[in-house]
Amino acid sequence: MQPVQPLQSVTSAHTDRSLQLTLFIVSLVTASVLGLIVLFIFRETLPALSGPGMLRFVTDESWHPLENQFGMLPMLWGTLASTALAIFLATPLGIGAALFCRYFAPRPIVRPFRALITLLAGISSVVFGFWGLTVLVPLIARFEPPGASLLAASLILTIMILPTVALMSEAAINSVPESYSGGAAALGLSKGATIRQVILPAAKSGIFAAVILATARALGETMAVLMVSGNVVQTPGSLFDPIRTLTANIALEMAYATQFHRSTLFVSGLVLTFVIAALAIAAHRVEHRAGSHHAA
Amino acid sequence: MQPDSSVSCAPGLMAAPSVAGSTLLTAQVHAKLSERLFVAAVWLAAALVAASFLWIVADIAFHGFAKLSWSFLTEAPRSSGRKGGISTILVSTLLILAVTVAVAVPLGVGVAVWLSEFSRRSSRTARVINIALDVLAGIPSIVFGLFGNAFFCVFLGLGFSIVSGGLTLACMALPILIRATESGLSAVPHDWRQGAAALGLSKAAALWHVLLPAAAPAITAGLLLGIGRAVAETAALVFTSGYVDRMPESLMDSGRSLAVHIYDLSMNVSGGDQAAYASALVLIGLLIVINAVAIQLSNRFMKSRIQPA
Amino acid sequence: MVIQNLRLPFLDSCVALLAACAVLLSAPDASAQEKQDKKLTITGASTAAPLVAEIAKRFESANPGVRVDVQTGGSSRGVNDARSGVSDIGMVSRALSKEEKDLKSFLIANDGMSVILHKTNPVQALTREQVIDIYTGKISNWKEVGGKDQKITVVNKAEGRSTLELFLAFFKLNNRDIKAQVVVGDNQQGVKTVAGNPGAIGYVSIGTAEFEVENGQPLKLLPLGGIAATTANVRNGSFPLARPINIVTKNEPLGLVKKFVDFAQSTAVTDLVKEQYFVPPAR
Amino acid sequence: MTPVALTPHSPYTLGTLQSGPACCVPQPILEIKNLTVRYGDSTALDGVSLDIYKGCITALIGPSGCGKTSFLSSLNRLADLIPAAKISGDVRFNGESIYAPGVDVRRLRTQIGMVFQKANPFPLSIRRNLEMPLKEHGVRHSHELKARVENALQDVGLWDEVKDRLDTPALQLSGGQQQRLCIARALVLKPSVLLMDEPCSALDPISSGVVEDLILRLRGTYTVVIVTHNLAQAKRIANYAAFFWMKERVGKLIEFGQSQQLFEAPVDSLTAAYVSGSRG
Repeated sequence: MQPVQPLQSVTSAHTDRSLQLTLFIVSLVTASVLGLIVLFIFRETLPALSGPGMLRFVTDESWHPLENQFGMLPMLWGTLASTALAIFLATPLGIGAALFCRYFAPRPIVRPFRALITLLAGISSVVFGFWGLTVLVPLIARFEPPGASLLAASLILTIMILPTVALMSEAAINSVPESYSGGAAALGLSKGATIRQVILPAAKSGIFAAVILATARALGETMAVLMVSGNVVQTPGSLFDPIRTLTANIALEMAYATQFHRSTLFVSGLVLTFVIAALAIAAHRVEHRAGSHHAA
Repeated sequence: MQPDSSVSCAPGLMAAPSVAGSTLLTAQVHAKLSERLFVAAVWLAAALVAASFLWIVADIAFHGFAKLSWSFLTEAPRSSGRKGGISTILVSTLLILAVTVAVAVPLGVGVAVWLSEFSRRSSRTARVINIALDVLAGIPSIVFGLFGNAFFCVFLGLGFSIVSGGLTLACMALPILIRATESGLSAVPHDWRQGAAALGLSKAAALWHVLLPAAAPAITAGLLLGIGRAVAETAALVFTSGYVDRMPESLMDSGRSLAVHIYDLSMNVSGGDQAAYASALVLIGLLIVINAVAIQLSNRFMKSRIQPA
Repeated sequence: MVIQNLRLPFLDSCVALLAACAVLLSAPDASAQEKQDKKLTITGASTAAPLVAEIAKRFESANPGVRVDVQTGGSSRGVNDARSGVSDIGMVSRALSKEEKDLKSFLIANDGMSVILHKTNPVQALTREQVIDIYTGKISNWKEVGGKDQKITVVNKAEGRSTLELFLAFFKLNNRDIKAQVVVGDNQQGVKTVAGNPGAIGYVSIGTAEFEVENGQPLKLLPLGGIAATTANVRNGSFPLARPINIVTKNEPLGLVKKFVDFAQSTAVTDLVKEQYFVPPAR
Repeated sequence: MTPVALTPHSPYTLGTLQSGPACCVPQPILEIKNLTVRYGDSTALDGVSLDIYKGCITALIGPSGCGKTSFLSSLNRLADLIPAAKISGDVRFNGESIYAPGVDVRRLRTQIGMVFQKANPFPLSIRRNLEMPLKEHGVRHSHELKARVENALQDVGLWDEVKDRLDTPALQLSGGQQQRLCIARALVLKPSVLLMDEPCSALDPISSGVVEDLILRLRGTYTVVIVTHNLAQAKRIANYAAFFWMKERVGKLIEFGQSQQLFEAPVDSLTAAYVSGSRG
């Protein structure tokens, strides 16, 4: 037994307090950079938002900044349509790929297959766009010109968000306790039925979070979409109609835009930012709920 | 588990005892069919994913391999990149990445540690930072570019430089890295924190010896995602690190990144396609190398610090 | 890890980082004044950037110790930066507008623009009216102008591009009235789009198109007003649709800026202009 | 009165093992006065006062959720980790109030060690599990480190089992071994009090027996406060026992006294019912 030491002392508590202070300052600095960015966007949008023309973003029938037409709705629809279609395609494919990796793939394939998906996640969007422009668009044009279309944009987006869906779904599936599938097997459920009735429902919230994050990525994607979507400002009527997304619009025009026009481009950036941020927050909620379920 | 094994025990559990034998049989056939369909669908999905990936890579490799050579990697670009190689661009890319990692890792890990270990979830500051992170993750990359230009290049006077580019990319990579580190830390069993506290260890010691090493794989994964996003970034870099394809002499020099180079070659330079394909191939290779190295480093770091069972 | 038992990893690394930054930042500051005379910044049109970057490289090797940084971002940016002094020289891939006449502009190259079709398209020429009708959507099938029964894909440029402005002005069109199926940003995107679509019509720089045709891209340049779309015709001024590639300065150029402007306009860079598929100005 | 437990012994090993309540020196090392623990709006523990005697084993018994663990973790201020926890009352350790401002919590925790229900060795090697806390508390000399690690492992009877694989992961040990390693990890800092929160409940009967023997051997050298649901175990090892019970959703101390008395002639009827197995 060691000799009794007085408890009053300041030295050893010092480390943690200074660490906490350092980290707090680091956090504040980081947060303030983020704050700066948001402020910057707001400042840039001010001319467009403060003017009498707020409503024009909705009421103007199209987007002709040089002729004072600032209707954003067609581009919003284009953005939403391409994203929705991409999610529609990527979700089953991504979950399928995740299930394949976990349950069906022959052992020697698992690692290469996962590596392949990881690599897919790292390919530059310019490369996707390049491939889309030279391979995919002409292919579609052969059936239904012009080729550069909602369909092309959605397909490229699908490939781009697949890794996000697949990798995050796999993580969610892996976090389902072993005992669940064991229990299902004990009930005599087949592999397919176990997956559909036990595994997927248990991993549901994780998969949902994956889909939401993928949606955010699809909404924010710029370069690849710009290269394959045709960039015509119109509300798409069919899969083969060209569209322009909000991000592509920013990238196409920002370098040339001045004053009010430039400001409106920031407005579209702000709209997009809010949509994606809302999605991200929703994803957190879902994930959080998933976390507390597991704890319970 | 094989589908057949379900036959022996499933009926008793899944069907009511009163069901006649023939109905049981059709139910079995039905179950078997849907099982087959399901398996087929999964295989099909996997095949489609693999096929689309291989298609893209094969296309790039097919067009790019002819141009790819050792001298392509070691020579400076000539004639706007049509001739020569990409050595200067590789160097700029790596420098930009180095700045990004050097800034984003300490900041990101620091913020994540503060959020998950020191702040209370419900505190106002923590909530504000969390929301700021979500918003940040949602900003289109071109807006980052314009912000980086206005703030780092002009306001801070860093000009078009590798530092400006790296800092801008660090802002982009931060949310990903912070989230990954946070989730990595939250996956570390609470028992270890309690154990460390009960031993009178400082939080710093617990973090350094146990919590961060245990979260290292998640941090690495987040960092790789962040690097992947950074290295693929075009729009944000055109406005910050710039377009100059000279060999950078310091971090204050402007330097063109690989993705910007690829975009310029394929969109602005007639006759640049082949070089663009080859550069794209190099970019993919670079990512593979970075991934491998990062995972190695993180494993070694983990091994040197912790020994999971 | 080299550092054992690092009690404050974050504080330490932050300090190290700040120190590193300070070192890196202070180095160039020390000789800022000297740099001023030895460094040029040029920003502007993405079309002109590859050419000017090559000119800059040659200028650098001819003048040791001088650095010329070329940044892209579009013609409007070239004008703004030159005006605000952010850059020493701006690049503008069109003639200056009336409001921009306060700047001094210097022609370094010409660039003709021509309508292009897919190689397999049997149409050999289009009248001015036919081009207008096609771009305004009144004609939507190639058979109406003597081609195959095939839908026309109209490829237009994005708002703000100087090629678009030039095209609109030449055909006296309003961008609102154009019914495009594809809108592209940069030249090469236009080339690739038309090359990949047998029913497409677009307009691109003649030099670029000539190069692409030589290199087997399935493209075809149409004559305009009976004049063949060749670089030769652009050079002798007979081709009607052409634009100047300018570099601009805020004031009458002096010192290094003047040296660069003179260099960029000299015959020492003619081969570079040709290499980038532009037309060297007649001198 | 001669404090039997404090007979001189080698600095790093336990002295002669004592048994039976007679070894106890009725000299309080921890004095708890009117301790109340609240989590937000709910009160986990209300107004508990008792003394923990030096060198003795004090068992805390009672049904789940009656505040035993809250009580335990307010003795080394581990309850501080729970943001919503509010603690009032007074806890004196060697006469010094541990909740007084300026108290060095980390030093307190080196003197009052704790072992948890679930073994929680760090994901480090066996050796580093013990060395790391020592180094963090300023033990630098490699001879001393080595000696203290070995002694701690010998104290918990783990030395012969692991001496050849000290650098293998601690998480590869069996559950019982892990728990003994955790006890060693607490002992290596040479605390004077050891708090144990159901240390055997997650173990199989054989490992549980080993740990129980170990606790018995600690008596005299260390003051042990142990939460247990195993009444037989409490009866076997404890010198003193405290019985907690939930009254109107609030944890209360019902009865405290010498273990023999509490189990064989309890004063309170609730205690009587609980120890006889008819309630709880």
